[in-house]
Amino acid sequence: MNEILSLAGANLLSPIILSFALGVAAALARSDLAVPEAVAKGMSIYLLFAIGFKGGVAVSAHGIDTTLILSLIAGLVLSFGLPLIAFGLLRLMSGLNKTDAAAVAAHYGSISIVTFVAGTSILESRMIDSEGYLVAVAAVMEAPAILSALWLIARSGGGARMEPGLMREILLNGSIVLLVGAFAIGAITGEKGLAEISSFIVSPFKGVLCLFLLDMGLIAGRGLRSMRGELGLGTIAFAVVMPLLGSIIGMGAGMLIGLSLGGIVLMMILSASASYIAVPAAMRVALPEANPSIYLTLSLGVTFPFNLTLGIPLYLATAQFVTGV
Amino acid sequence: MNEILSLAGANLLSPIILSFALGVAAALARSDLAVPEAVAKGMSIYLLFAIGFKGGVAVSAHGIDTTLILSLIAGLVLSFGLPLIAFGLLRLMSGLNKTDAAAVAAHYGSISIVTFVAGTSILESRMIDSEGYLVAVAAVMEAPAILSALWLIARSGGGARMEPGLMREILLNGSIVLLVGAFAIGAITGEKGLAEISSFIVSPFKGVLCLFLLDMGLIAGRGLRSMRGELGLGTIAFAVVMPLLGSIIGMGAGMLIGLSLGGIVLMMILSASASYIAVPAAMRVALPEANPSIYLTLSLGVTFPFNLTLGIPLYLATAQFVTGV
Amino acid sequence: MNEILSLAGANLLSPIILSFALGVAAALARSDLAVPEAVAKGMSIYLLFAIGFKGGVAVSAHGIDTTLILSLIAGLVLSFGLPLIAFGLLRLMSGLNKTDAAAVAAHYGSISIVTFVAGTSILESRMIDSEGYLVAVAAVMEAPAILSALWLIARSGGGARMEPGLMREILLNGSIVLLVGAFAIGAITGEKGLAEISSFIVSPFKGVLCLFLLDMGLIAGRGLRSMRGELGLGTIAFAVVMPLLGSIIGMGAGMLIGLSLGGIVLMMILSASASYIAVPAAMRVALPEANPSIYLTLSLGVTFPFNLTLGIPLYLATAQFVTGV
Amino acid sequence: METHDAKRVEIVIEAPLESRLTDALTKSGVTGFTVLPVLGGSGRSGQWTREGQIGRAGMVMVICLIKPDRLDTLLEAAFTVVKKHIGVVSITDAKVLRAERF
Amino acid sequence: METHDAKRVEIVIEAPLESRLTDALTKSGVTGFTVLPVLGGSGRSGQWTREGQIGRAGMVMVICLIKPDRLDTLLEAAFTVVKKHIGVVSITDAKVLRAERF
Amino acid sequence: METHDAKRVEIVIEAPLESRLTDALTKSGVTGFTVLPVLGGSGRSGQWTREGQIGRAGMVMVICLIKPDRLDTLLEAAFTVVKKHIGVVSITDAKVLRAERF
Ligand SMILES: Nc1ncnc2c1ncn2[C@@H]1O[C@H](COP(=O)(O)O)[C@@H](O)[C@H]1O
Ligand SMILES: Nc1ncnc2c1ncn2[C@@H]1O[C@H](COP(=O)(O)O)[C@@H](O)[C@H]1O
Ligand SMILES: Nc1ncnc2c1ncn2[C@@H]1O[C@H](COP(=O)(O)O)[C@@H](O)[C@H]1O
Ligand code: NA
Ligand code: NA
Ligand code: NA
Repeated sequence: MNEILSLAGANLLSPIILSFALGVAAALARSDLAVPEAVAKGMSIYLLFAIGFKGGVAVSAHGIDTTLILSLIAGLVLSFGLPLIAFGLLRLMSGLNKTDAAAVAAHYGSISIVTFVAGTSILESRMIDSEGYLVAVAAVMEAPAILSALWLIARSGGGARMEPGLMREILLNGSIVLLVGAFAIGAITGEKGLAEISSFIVSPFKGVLCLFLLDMGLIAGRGLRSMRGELGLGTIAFAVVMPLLGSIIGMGAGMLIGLSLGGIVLMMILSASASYIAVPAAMRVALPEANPSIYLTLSLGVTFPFNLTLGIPLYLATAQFVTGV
Repeated sequence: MNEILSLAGANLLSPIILSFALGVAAALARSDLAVPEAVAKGMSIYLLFAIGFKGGVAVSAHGIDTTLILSLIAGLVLSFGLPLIAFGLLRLMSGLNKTDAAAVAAHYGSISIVTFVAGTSILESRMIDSEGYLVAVAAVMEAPAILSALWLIARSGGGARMEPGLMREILLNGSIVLLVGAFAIGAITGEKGLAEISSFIVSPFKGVLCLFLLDMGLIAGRGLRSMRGELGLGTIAFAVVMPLLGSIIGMGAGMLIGLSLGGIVLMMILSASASYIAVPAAMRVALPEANPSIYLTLSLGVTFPFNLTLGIPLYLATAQFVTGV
Repeated sequence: MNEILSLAGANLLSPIILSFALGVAAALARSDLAVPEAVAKGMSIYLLFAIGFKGGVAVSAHGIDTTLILSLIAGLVLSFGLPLIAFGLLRLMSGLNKTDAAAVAAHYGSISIVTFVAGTSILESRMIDSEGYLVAVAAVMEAPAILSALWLIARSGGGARMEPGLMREILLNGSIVLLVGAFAIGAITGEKGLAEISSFIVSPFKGVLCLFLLDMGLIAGRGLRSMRGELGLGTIAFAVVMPLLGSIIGMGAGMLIGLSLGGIVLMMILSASASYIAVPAAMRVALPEANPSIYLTLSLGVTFPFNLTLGIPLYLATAQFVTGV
Repeated sequence: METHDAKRVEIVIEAPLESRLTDALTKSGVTGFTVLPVLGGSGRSGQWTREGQIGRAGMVMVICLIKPDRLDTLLEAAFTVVKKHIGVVSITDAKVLRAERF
Repeated sequence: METHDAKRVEIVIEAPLESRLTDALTKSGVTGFTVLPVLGGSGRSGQWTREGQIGRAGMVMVICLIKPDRLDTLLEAAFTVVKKHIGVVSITDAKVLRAERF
Repeated sequence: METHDAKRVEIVIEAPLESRLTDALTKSGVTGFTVLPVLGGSGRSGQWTREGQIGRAGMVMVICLIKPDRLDTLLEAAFTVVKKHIGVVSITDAKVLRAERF
């Protein structure tokens, strides 16, 4: 317990988390501090490229094995399955209607790559290794949750529209393509490729992450400010309970597959995190009746900060306790 | 004297100053070279974050003492007081009406963080130490000058509007919040935090400053081109005399407080420099009758280049001469 | 022959080329992956500044000699002359009318600085030295080709408009000014200046180039997709034949002048590459009747990828074979 | 100069819907349109600004100049896309040069 | 399709004033507005372009569709903000779909 | 509030031509204009988007409010620039506050 607290404390006082907190505070105080949209998008391209590339290099070094295949399958199953659990939980805990509940559920089956990146960098600073190919698992988990949510709606007679082109849009959305593409480039060029560009994608990585999280904090803070009091307590509680539940399911999956400690933690983080880029955009097309401010507030305003500050250290401590490493 | 010249020469031929000169030259030659607004804003976020963070780390290493408190108070007094002097000087030297004079005065009480950063990097390249907390003094000096200027107008029966919300906007403007926030993060995470992100905020710093100054040069050059001949000689002379006067007052303050040589020079630079971001925006709201091209030309087109090229080496030489270090 | 293939293979599997390929693939698959315009422009400013600066530093180290002057003259002659050859070739190979042919010809007399940069970085990774001042030759070659094309049109009675101001616009376009300006800064500040900012302009250079080429790939891919089947085979063949021809002429020029192996290869690359920034913009003003999608598709969609993937290794192998180094 | 009657239709719509809207417009026989970026706005679904967005979100403004007799076809096409979504449609009378283009 | 009369008010104003203007509009009963970025312009106070700006400066364009009978209230509200500042206001007659929204 | 008749001219033109157009407008006696960025569009010369551009390419929208009696001079000035180029011109009737400005 003491260790969890000190772990959480160390995490809370890292530049990354403090940058996020600064963003939230600035937004709540209604400062006009803002990161230009183009710069934020540029940073996200950088982060996706770097994390994908490094994952690919790790795979090129360690080779492909059955665990990799199993992990990808586990990712698919989790992304398809978690929305069903989230939907059930929401119908229990919150007063949301079916459409809103399904839309929210889709977000929790999908993932937040920034949470994943933050997790990786916490693992690194504790020198805990993890499987490089989990980046590919992250990519695989982005989209299936959307289909589950649409199926939930269709089943209950709702009007979700699986429009022509939407499927392609979801699968080929920019962040998936960049993550998978950079992963492939890393896997092909290996350590030699990494050496060529490591002073771009490795050394400044954490600093860029700080500025990116500053912007995420600004966005989350602005969202919180405009939503104040509009969501019920049950709904907000869901945004904390679901990641906890997800992380336990993710831990089970990771142990079943035989991942390392670091790998298990990342699997927990993927399961516990919620999307705020790919899924919201898809929902606006496929489920326009769902209220975007509900799912954005939950995913970006509650779950994201929770995972970033308390969740990740908690998942790490739990995994260490359960696996006994 | 010889030494001043060689100091000025070395300064004039540094990549930083030459980049600024390139920008000015390109703008005067009406090249279409331009740095996208978003990129410029991204670079300024980077510079503010880095300079604030490093200042905070320095404080965490050396601890807080009375000099810090005194410096903050000195900053407040200077920012409140310098506009009064500037206003008097303007009424003497220039034919500006009271409104324009007060608006210009506000700029000279406030500060230019880029001039401060350039000063820091010149000190560093000469291995002259300075107090890290002067970054906080810079933040403290941004806003009070605006109040002095509004008071000047109110006293003379003018129609400055201290609108509801304006005070909050001024105090929480993005650059102050980022500077102070990054300072706090640096102070909390200390050397350990710096080690994590130094290859982002320390190593590439000077290079980013070059590109930022290129853009500042473009802006200053464009401003000069469009203002050609519209300002009287007395007004332009003010933009050189005022920084000189300010620097001497700043030197007095720095010596009184007991700052190190580097600290005294930075205090001189803060007093000598004029705002071109926070104050102009506030003036448009509070004093819309004042002509923006007057204060922008003086601050950005005359005082900024003057400080950057001749001012800083001169202040350093003066401080060395007077303190005998 | 074997060596050419292995050289081409190594080139094709470098992170730089793979990033470009990723961009092309994403665009062809109609992914919404996109680099914000401001970020792309920011990266191009960075690349131009870095390559210019490094060239200037090299000159400051090795001094100016007659080869430098001769190279500049050769650049001028090539840029003026190549459009005439390109024009003749187009009239032979393609069914383009005179206006379109002249517009295309202008692009092939001018240069692609990104191809040049890619060539430099391939030479570096093979430890082949080259003359730093070739950056200045690149700058010199940007504009003259435009005049040749306008002369071709004027001669054939066409309505090219050498408008007032256009000449200044062409000569002072942003990329020329930045390249030449950074070159001058590098030459003035020398190794000392480079040391100050090398962790900004040297270390991360290749990584930035990857992301920039990702964007170039996206643009080229989008262009190809929208042009599918609209250009005749002869026209497309021109976009491969012309660089080959250009490279041979460039090799002749380089050997005549007495450049090093690396210098000859860069001269080949300059001659073989086609503009897609300065010249298209000038054509829209001076030759609006010419169809922009023809010249953009050829230059950006065919010649650029050809040079990047097969051209550069081929030029290197040819130069090694002919010079016997 | 000679000018010709036209209608100027202005549609503010969520960015993820942009290509669906322009596809529908093109299918309805529109010969051209212009897309402008939107910084922010306010409506029944609340206030938002560009800076508070990540990913593909946000809105765009699509402007379409058409011959008056095509207005109804266009509005119907646009409405099928806009209907369920956040956004507004307005129409103004305009004149254009070079009528053959529209 | 059924369309309804409306007024389209277009205000070009300095960016630091944006929130003051939209607050005033909202207070005057406006149900929505759209803000567009401005790249540059020219007027009595001279010419300027976006690229020559730093900080929060520059201008924005606020577009507001309203029921015709609300026009005067809106203009008065807007004018108190715009009056002393750089900027222009123009009004055009327009038609809108879904009148209940305005 | 008192409003005055005006014409609102809206010109979509290629970015490299922007300064030529605004110079021509200024010469024709226009007292002001506003330039908006354009994200993309479609016309006889095909479809394009901002993101597919490098360098100075792309389009901008120039908006000009003028006294009605100045319309013809303006259109002629604009047309000499726009004629050979990609782009469209539209005109709407508008009202403005503060007529003395136009
Ligand atoms: N009355 C209006 N005038 C101008 N733009 C509006 C108006 N109402 C809504 N909008 C725009 O349409 C978007 C969505 O509106 P709504 O569907 O009402 O939430 C807003 O964010 C505004 O950009
Ligand atoms: N006649 C006009 N037509 C369109 N926009 C204008 C006009 N006059 C002024 N503007 C815009 O309003 C801004 C400020 O105008 P002013 O207050 O006249 O300096 C200019 O920079 C333009 O963006
Ligand atoms: N009917 C139209 N309505 C609105 N904008 C148009 C229209 N036609 C053309 N445009 C705009 O003008 C640009 C050039 O048109 P064009 O010269 O027809 O290729 C397009 O990319 C659009 O931005
Ligand atoms: Na999840
Ligand atoms: Na000052
Ligand atoms: Na060439």
